[in-house]
Amino acid sequence: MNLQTTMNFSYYPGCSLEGMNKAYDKSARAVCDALGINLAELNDWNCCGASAYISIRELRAHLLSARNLAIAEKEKKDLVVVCPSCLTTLTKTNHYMAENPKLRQTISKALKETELQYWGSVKVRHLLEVIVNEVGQNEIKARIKNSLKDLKVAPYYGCQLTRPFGEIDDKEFPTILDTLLTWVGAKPVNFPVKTKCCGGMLMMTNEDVALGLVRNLLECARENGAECIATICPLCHMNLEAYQDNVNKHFGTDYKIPILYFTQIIGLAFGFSRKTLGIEEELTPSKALFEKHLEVIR
Amino acid sequence: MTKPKIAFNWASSCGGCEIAILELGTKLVELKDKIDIVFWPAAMDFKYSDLEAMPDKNIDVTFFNGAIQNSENEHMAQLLRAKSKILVAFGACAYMGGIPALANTKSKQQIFNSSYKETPTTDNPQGIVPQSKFQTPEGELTIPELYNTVKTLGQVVDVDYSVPGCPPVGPQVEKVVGTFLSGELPPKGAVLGASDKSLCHECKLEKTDRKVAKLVRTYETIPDPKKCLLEQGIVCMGPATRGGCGAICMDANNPCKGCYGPLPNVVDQGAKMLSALASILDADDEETIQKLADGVVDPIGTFYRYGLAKSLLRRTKQ
Amino acid sequence: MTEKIGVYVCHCGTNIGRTVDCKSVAEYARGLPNVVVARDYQYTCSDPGQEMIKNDIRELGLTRVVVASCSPLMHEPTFRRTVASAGLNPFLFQMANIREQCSWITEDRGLGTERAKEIVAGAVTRVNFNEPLEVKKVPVNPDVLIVGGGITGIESALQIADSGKKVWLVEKEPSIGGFMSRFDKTFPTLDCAACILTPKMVSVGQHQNIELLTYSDVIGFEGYVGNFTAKIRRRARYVDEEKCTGCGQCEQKCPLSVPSEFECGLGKRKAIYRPFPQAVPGTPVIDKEHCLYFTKGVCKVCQKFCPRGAIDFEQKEKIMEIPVGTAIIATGFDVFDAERVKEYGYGRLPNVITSLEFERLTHASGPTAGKILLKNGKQPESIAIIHCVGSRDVNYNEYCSRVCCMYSLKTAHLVHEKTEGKVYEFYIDMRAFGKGYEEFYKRLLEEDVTFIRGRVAEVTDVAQNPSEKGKLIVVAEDTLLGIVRRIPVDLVILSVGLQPRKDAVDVAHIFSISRSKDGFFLEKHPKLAPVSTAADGIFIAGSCQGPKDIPDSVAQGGAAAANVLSLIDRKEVELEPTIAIIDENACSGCKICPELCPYHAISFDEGKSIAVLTAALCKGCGVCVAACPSGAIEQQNFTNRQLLAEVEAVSS
Amino acid sequence: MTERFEPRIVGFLCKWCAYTGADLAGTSRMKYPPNINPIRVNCSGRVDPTLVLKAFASGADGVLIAGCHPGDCHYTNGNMKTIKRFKLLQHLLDEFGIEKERVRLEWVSASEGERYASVVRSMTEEIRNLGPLNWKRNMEVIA
Repeated sequence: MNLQTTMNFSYYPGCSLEGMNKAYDKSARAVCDALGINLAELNDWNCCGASAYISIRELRAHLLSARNLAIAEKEKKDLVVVCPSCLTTLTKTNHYMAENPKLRQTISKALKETELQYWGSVKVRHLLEVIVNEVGQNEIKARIKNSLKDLKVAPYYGCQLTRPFGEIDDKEFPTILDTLLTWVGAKPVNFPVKTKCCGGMLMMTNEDVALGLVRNLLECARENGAECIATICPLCHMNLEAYQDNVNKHFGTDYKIPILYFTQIIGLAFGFSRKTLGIEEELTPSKALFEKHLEVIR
Repeated sequence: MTKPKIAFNWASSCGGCEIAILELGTKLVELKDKIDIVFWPAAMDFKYSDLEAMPDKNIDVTFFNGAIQNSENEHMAQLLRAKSKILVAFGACAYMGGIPALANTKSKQQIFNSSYKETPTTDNPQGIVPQSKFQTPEGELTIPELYNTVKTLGQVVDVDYSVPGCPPVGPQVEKVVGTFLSGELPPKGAVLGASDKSLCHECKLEKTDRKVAKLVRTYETIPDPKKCLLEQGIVCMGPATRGGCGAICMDANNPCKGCYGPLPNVVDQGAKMLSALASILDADDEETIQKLADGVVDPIGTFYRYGLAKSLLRRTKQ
Repeated sequence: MTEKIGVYVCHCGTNIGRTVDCKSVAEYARGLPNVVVARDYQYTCSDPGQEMIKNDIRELGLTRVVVASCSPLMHEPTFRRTVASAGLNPFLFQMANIREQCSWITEDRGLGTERAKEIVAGAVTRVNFNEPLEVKKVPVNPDVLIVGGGITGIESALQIADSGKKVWLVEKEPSIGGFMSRFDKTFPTLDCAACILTPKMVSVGQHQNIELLTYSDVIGFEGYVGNFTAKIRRRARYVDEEKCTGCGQCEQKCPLSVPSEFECGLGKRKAIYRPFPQAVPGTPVIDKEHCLYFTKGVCKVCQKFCPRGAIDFEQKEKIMEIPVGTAIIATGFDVFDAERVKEYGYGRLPNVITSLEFERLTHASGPTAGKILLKNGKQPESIAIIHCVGSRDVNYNEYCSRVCCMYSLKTAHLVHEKTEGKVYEFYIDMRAFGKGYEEFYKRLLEEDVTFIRGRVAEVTDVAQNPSEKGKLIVVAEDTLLGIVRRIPVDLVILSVGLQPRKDAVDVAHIFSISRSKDGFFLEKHPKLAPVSTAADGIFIAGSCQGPKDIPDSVAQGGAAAANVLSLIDRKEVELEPTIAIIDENACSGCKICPELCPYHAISFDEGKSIAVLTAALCKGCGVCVAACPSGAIEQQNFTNRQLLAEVEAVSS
Repeated sequence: MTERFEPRIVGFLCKWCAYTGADLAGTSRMKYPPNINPIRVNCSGRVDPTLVLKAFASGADGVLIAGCHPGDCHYTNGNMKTIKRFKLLQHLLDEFGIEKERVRLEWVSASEGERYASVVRSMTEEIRNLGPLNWKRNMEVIA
């Protein structure tokens, strides 16, 4: 593959990509490699402060975020994340520190204790947006080795990619993933619930409600003829994938919709093996899908 | 009729002003019959004690060149003020601080460090710097104390008239001397030996398009000898500087550096030049403007080469 | 001569007095050089307050006066008049603003008092150097420019023209009438919009004092109050207005139909068209973008059929320069682009329409001849009306668009009347503040409309149960019941808000007027000068200043007309003498200044080799003054000495 | 206990935008530190750099120049002259050792009362952190 340019970024994987969502990490790295996006994992990164933490201990969550940002600032590169929760928390800290001098002072004081300093210059970006805006259509199309033959995909964004800031796309009805899927030869289906709740952490506390929410997503995908759902968030991915059986049991349905990270779909089009993309680790089988859609199965 | 008593003094300056007087040549000899020189350390043998011994207001006119940079300069300024009826700040240094006042971009400490410790040619392992007092077996020796901030003559004593220029050009010196001999004195505070209009008024270079799209330093270009230097991107202080010199620098294809000082209605020569130059910068977006602004390397040296001590801010922060 | 300065420190009731110790400020002022009297007073702008100043001028022989009170924007003219009536040149007066920018912005009386003292010191020091100035008077050209031919502009034009003054009315569109010409009925009276608007349009068209320039734009506006020159571009209509009788033959014969802008794209028009049948003027225009002759070089059917030979494909646009003395800007508004609110699905879900589209649907001469129909041609059985689309929303426009609540009620009434369907109104607050509005709301409450108080979260076609299948589901939290409701309906009408016109920025530039934070044109004072602008002689009226309903727009149109007529009747106006002057003895001819002047007021006299200023062209920005490296240019009442004195006093 | 340092800021406000915006802040009863002394000029383009130097030389700790947003100048483009002078002036002041935070050029429209208030707030805060400039004393240090 001849690479015309190399784009350098710092990379913040976040906690879930080291554990439950390894496949996301794997496929993201593989795709970036192919696209000339050089991801240098942030040295000594820590928890981003997301999930329940920021709701309960807001200041400390910001401090956790700020530490990551301070480390990233030394690298003088944009910071790429793949988990929308990390994206939101890091971006929130960035915004709030810029707007609130008191918070900035408190955090700066704390950071000083570990000889760190944060000036507010780090730009936090989601990989999806980086691929679309920095790489672009032509470079992506040039790397396609395996036609997806109009694979019908429901583009699922989840709640946090565009909210609350709306910096990447429209808050309520984004289309950036739809665009990217088109570029790699897939066919995004009408999916009006694209930013609706996946149940999130309700799965632990109020499973009935959460399963209902997952069902709404699956139902809408099926109604619109989607053969799989593309995700960009580790938590969405897990709820849709791991709880599909529970949904079927609970509601007497028979959904069997493969759930793929958007990076896995790009990877497939680029001709990577399923192993490289971590696809064999999924719970809802997608093999049939590939047989139907890919010219070369690896 | 008694001949008017005249004194010359040389404070912190290069001596060019003394040369400017000598440049009068044969006319100086003619002058000898009309005036009585009572004090001129650079050319004749006078002692300070001679001066101290004079009664107050004994001298008719004192031409004082050089800035006030040390305690001796100030002492002489006060002494001559007391002894003179008319005190004239002669030359850019006495009038505005001149080149010595560029020392105001540094502190005394920094100057000592640079001069006595840091220059590559300095060999001073013990790090000795001048002391104003030193005990010897023979007693205490003193030398003048260097000031942290260079001042103009007018900032330490009351000055009657000023003659700008580095140095004042010959024809103007003649005119000034003529003025005093005539006895028709201009109002106190007047600037003598210079025009009330800027150099642009007497400069022959052609002004066509008042836009500056790039800035260059003199060593970076060979300017078109017919066109206004400012329009060619060379910062020429001409618009903000009194004429009278005959635009001799521009005749030599060199920009004016401002030695004749600000115009009558102007408070701060550098600020005015800065404002005029910025106003005609040919740029509309912030980035280009910033680039052009940054193109003025050493703004103090550019806008205040001769006038720092007389400027509003006088010196840098320390 | 040393000056004798009088200083008056105003308490302005408690407005200043609460956070500034006015007594001690006056005491402090008494100690300043040349101050011979300093008093504090409750309301200096009151008659006795002004009388006190006049007395002091007469009795103490004051040569300078400083009043420390409110902003000069408020009472500078007042006190200038005061000192003038006591025989002092008004420019020997200086105002110190210790209210807007001092007492009102702090709670700290100590700091507030300190600041007030410094501000007073600045004014006192400066006033020493103030110079008497003569105010120049110039005649006012009685011709008036009105920009915008909506109901506001129409009202202004008729008022002024009826008084015998000449009006140039400029309208961008092929016809005057504005948004009102597209409405069916008007709230709260439900009278037909066309019935009340059309006669006025006709009057404008026929008025001997109104020069109507439609299909035209103002592209330049120069000069000063009483003496402006408007540059107007008349776009080519390709139809000779003199010859055309408006018979409509051309429109009938034109073979090409395109979506009509007037009908929001719901209906068609021809390539040669009048936006609507009652258009004024009745002369059609040829749409060059679509016309077969212009795009393909063939056709000319209209030319063939025109009985008067009015079609002129060779017509060129014309630039006119018109001298006027005053101008009224009544450029109106744009409706909010509903597509921006993605969650309401406008543009994506076919049966989500805007209120303006509804106006056309329900209009008897609209595309459906007044029938309310879904995209499939059926009549809706249930309809939702969503308020505040794009309004009262930090994501779009924060302000309330003022008219939507009432027109939504009207919509509900009309849609219910025509379809007998079930109508739901989703509102945040019901704002029924005008005359007869609350009563109208009451009436609707009794008309079987379901009001749901809650901001709609989304409109979706994703059904969650069989009853929702094939419907649009409106999801909202009913804040009165405290539950989330999902209401399935057939038709959703979005009550879109009003926003500044896209070209408001350009108009503001052309006329040198400001815009408020929301983007509408900024009035001189929100209460006391609602149709004036900071630029003398230029007035604003109607929705270009902020959302307004028809009665308010008409009222403003009339108010602007009254302001203009008052100016014209004064016959001459005074010009601020704060212009630049060049001292020809000091000018060195460096040529820095001439090109800096945006008004070409500075020229260069090659003979004398000096710059020369034409006073009538100078507007007093002072750019040349700051630039002049010789210090040869001064600005009257803002001289270097005055400003340097003020700076020094407030800095030390 | 040391007394809190109250910076003295001189504000040059154009009468069409910034001064009106500053009035609006007051009319709306917004609160900001009373540390700014406003001087009204017709246009920010009238602000001769001499005036700024004069302010510092006379004892001001900071100088604010505020005018109409670019493109909104009542005098077409006076503010563009201002930004050019400002950039060069800032460059000069930098060499004089006067920190960038002490001299600001801000665009404040007639409707931006809140913006004006927040500019003054942040400027006061920043200068308070920098401490007094005290230029008069700076010039007098001889030894």
